[in-house]
Amino acid sequence: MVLVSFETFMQQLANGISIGSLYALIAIGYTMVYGILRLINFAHGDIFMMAAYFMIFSMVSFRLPWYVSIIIVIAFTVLLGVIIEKVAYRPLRNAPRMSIMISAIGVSFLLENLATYLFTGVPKGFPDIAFLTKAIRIGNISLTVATLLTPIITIILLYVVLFITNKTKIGMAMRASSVDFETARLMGININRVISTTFIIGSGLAAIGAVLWGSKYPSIYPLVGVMPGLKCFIAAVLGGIGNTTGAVLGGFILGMAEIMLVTFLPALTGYRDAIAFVILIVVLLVKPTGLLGEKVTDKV
Amino acid sequence: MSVLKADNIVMQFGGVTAVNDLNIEVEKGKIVALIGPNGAGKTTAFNVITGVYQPTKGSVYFNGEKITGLSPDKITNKGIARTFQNIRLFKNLTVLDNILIANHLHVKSNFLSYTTRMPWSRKEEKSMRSKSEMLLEKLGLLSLKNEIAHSLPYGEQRKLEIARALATDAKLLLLDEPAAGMNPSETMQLSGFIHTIRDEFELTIFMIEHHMDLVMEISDKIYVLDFGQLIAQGTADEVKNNKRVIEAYLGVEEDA
Amino acid sequence: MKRKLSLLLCLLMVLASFAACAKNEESDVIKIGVFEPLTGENGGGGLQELDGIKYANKMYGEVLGKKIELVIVDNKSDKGEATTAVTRLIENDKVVAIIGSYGSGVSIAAGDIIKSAKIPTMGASCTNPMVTQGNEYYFRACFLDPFQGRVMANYALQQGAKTAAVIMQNGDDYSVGLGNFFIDAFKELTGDPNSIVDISEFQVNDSDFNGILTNIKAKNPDVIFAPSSATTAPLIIRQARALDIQSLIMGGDTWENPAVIDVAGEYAEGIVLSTFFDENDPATNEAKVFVEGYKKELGDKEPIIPAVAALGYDAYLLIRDAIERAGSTDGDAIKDALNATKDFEGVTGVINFTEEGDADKNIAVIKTVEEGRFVYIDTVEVK
Amino acid sequence: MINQRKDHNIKAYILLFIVFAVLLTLLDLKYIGDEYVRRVLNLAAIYTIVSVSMNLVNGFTGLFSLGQAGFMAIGAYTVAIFTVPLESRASIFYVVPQNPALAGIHIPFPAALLLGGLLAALVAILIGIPVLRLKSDYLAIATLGFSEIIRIVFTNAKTITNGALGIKSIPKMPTMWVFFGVMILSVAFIVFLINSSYGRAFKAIREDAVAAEAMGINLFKHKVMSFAIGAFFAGIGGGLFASLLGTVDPKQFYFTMTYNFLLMIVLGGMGSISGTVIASFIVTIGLEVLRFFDNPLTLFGVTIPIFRAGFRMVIFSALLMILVLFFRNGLLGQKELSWGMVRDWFGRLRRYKR
Repeated sequence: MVLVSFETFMQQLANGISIGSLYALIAIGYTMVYGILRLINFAHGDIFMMAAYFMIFSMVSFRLPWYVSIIIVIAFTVLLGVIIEKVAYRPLRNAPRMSIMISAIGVSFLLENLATYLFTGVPKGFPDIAFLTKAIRIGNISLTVATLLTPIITIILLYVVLFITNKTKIGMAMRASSVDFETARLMGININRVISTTFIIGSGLAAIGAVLWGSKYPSIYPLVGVMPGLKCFIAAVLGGIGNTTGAVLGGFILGMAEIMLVTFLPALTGYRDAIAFVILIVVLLVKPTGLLGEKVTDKV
Repeated sequence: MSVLKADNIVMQFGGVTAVNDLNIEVEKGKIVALIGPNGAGKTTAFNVITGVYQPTKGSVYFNGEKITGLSPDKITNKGIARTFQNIRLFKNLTVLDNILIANHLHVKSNFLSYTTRMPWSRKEEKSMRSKSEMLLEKLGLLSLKNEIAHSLPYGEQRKLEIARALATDAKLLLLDEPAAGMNPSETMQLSGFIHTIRDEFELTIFMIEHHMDLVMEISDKIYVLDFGQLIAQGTADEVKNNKRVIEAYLGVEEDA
Repeated sequence: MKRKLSLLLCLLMVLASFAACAKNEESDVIKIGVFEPLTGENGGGGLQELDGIKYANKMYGEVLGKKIELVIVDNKSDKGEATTAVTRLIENDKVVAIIGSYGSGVSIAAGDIIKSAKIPTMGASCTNPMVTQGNEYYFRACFLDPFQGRVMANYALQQGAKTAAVIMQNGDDYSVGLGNFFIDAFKELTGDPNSIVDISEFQVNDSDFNGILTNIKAKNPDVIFAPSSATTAPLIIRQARALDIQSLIMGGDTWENPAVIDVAGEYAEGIVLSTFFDENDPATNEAKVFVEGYKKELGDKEPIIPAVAALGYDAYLLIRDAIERAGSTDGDAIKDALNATKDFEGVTGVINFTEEGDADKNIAVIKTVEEGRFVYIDTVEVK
Repeated sequence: MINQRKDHNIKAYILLFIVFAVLLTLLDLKYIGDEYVRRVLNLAAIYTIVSVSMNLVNGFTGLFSLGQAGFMAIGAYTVAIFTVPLESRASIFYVVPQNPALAGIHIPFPAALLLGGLLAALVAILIGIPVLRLKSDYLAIATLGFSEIIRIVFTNAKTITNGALGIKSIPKMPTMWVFFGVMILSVAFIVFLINSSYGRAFKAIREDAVAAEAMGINLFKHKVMSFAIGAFFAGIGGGLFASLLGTVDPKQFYFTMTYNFLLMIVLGGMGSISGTVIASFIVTIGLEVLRFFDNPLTLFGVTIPIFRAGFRMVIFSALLMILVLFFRNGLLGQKELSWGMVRDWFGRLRRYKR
């Protein structure tokens, strides 16, 4: 345990919120897919990676301005997400859970290898969106605009997602499907449409997450999605998988825990990734439904 | 002496009380039925007895020994075996394997002596097989021993599930709607079958059933459950004429 | 549908095995194997090194009157793959010598196979001492981590640094090795065991270094030494500068990669790194020719010549030179010829080999970044 | 009649084994094949051990575990730490010296291999006690997490494992029989286990955990047993792997390694030992055969641009997807290879020809 100055602590707090909000943003996508399909979408991190590459191509190769690029990137990423669902998950919907998870792992594997083949392992610089990467100083705390903006965007998007799921018709259908798939189908809900919508929202959020991530950590390579993918899943489980607010909460907690480990126990920085998994396992054992998850009883 | 005794069982899920203050006594060698409309808490009662659920209050005694708090496998080891409302066979395994699995609780050799093919483990396996085949023969299932369980006709699957429960060498058999989905002639055969196994294996049988004809014919004693409450008990005739029972069943009865 | 698909798969397999067998032996070529990570974690560096080797093959395509054919295998930055890949080169392709690999871990894994097959091998940029240690058939064209660590510690001291912080990639042998050599050298040179104020490690695939850097900022070291891959280096640099850390930031040879400047942008200004070679100050005649030619070859692909490409080029030339002097393709003859190498004029300097088979280089080039380009500062000699 | 067929089968098995033994001995004595073939086959034998052990857990007991890489790491490091000759220790641990408690200990390979397996099993029991209560995908992610934790601990325990720098100079095995012998023993062990009462209990848990428990099977005990036995053989596989490569470092055991074994059991059929054995060899050899995709291909003087580094892995992962989507049962599903099946195939082939 190390004592740190107030300044350092405030800076670390800002760092924690910043990384945590990125985790939170991506975790929403995980939690939505899980809520409906009961599937850990292992490919989510790789969809995120592809989004980052789309942004690079759009801005660097086609020299489009960033605001146009973001829209294109979201469109392409959503398309990718929907295609993955149609090709790799839909045919297995009635198969055992293990099959569909293996399919998800397969998609992740394929996307990573495809990216390595197409873009090589050489890291590519993420295009600079000038206003996002500008550094500002508050007292002795230094932040980039992206760092400041990410939590705000995350919270706004959380409200957008909550609005969609709670107030719109398709949102109700989504909630109904997440409670009971079969009944929802019998009630005349178009399950395919619900699932596609889920993937559209999830992938769209992954795309926005990728843009913010890239602005903050502008080194993009084929395996860039692996760690965020795993950690955001952990964040989603921590918050209570299936619960959108929980995912955001989980993201913030995870980001903060990682940074605080580095701050107060610098001797353990080598165990930073292990912390995420330890948190995951503790949560699974102590409160398997996560912080905000609802209790599900098994029927015998 | 009572084989099974349920003492003031209360089972709550969240705020919902599924079973309230249930007292049941099943005497040795008897066939006892638990009836009641759908959702009355019958299967919940079974699940409490077999350890799937831990009751909120109350205890269950088997041969005078308290078994509440034990896990389902421990309870089976004590000598209570059950079947399920919606048949739960090991679907992709053979009929013989299904029976052999129920013998596993008696296995004495450890896994290492099996994998090293020690003589005593081979002997054990051999006797386990012949015992299982004998059981299948008694129940008229021997010719099907190499069939995959889910390929059997429905009635045979029910029978196999009972056979599997018997293979554990249980003294008390809990049957959860054994006649569900059977036609009247199959149901009548089942009644004979239940009697036969009771006598042959010296069993006590406690069953949930909807087929009133069957229940009335074979039960020595009947308990009636409604909304988690015990509303009546007694012999077939006593129950048949009970006013509360008639009320509870009015308009709810669908397949008798 | 299923049956057709399965037939298709079978066909594919058969086709594959035919293609594998179709390569028949030709006696008028000499085969040199190249095993590099072309995919996986180190895919980037491996490709750059391979380009240098290929270019050398293009320039000097013959030896002993025969054509030299490069047989390239991908080791996927993975040790298991590396061992089969190398065995494949030796057994299937019957190569007479091998070049590679980028990344010391895979080179070490291949070392024992090379030793028992007696195939002389030239590492281009693997800097871990264990690569050649106790292996008479493994040589290398570059300097070693201990040397590089000392060079950087020396340079830091020259700049008046009294305290240093070190950031290493947990789980990366290159980074941990070089970092530790720097720590040892720096402590020894300053004579102060407390001169290293912070040692932090980060994880494979980490992107966020703000936590580590904030800690370092609080300790205000004169220099930060962060040996790491070209993937993570620019992130460390950027985040440090964004946190308003003014310390001198230093790295190792992997930093001389256009990706660092590309990604770190203006933040890369002023970083310091050590490397093998400087295109603006060719050490030898060979180097002049190489710089000119390779610049053309690269075209727009890369703004500067990566040092590993130059090393790959040298590694090829060293092997070719040894084959020529040996006058045969026998493994032991080549090995002896390599050992007898005297004042070989390579792109990265004049090369002789030590007893261990390491290039006896006592010179490292120190570079910095100015106006978005790598700029030569100094050549450091360490005894 | 049945007995006669049985005798016939036993004879055929013995014949098959003799052919196999002769081939392996010829390979081993370098009469046929070369170092490359031998190495690939050895690797396939090791992968067979690990994937069969994974199939025991995933395919037969129905526990979706993704922790195999971590258990392999335990076995690999045990062999590495204890079998490296004492005189080369100092030069390996050149950054941080080896823990003095271990520096002087050298144990022979077979003992180290066994110890590695036992340690892996011990860790599996410790992990399994809390984790095996979880269901399907939660279990998967938790075991994956533990596998990563094991790797991270090994990365950081520098005085024991030499951290990121890894350990080299692990003694080589003189003969292929070490790998194949251990493989045969391991597969035989698992086959006997599966066909025993315990194996049936595992299958019962896979089929229906609630019913299995109602039949008196202690779910927890049997799950832990299967998990630990699976880990034991993964540890053994890891130890052989370390010996084959001659070097270990933590990066090798990244969780993605487990996916390779997952592919093998999916290809072979979840719940089929013979399928897994065949699939392990197909995948290991196939990955080598597919290498030509990585090299530029020139057909009739035209260089086909799509053939370059990385293409092999694209093909490989695409094949995996096709398999998962269209051949969900893999080669053999839950069946085992038998003479009857082989006869059937030949029969079908003959009919095709007509």
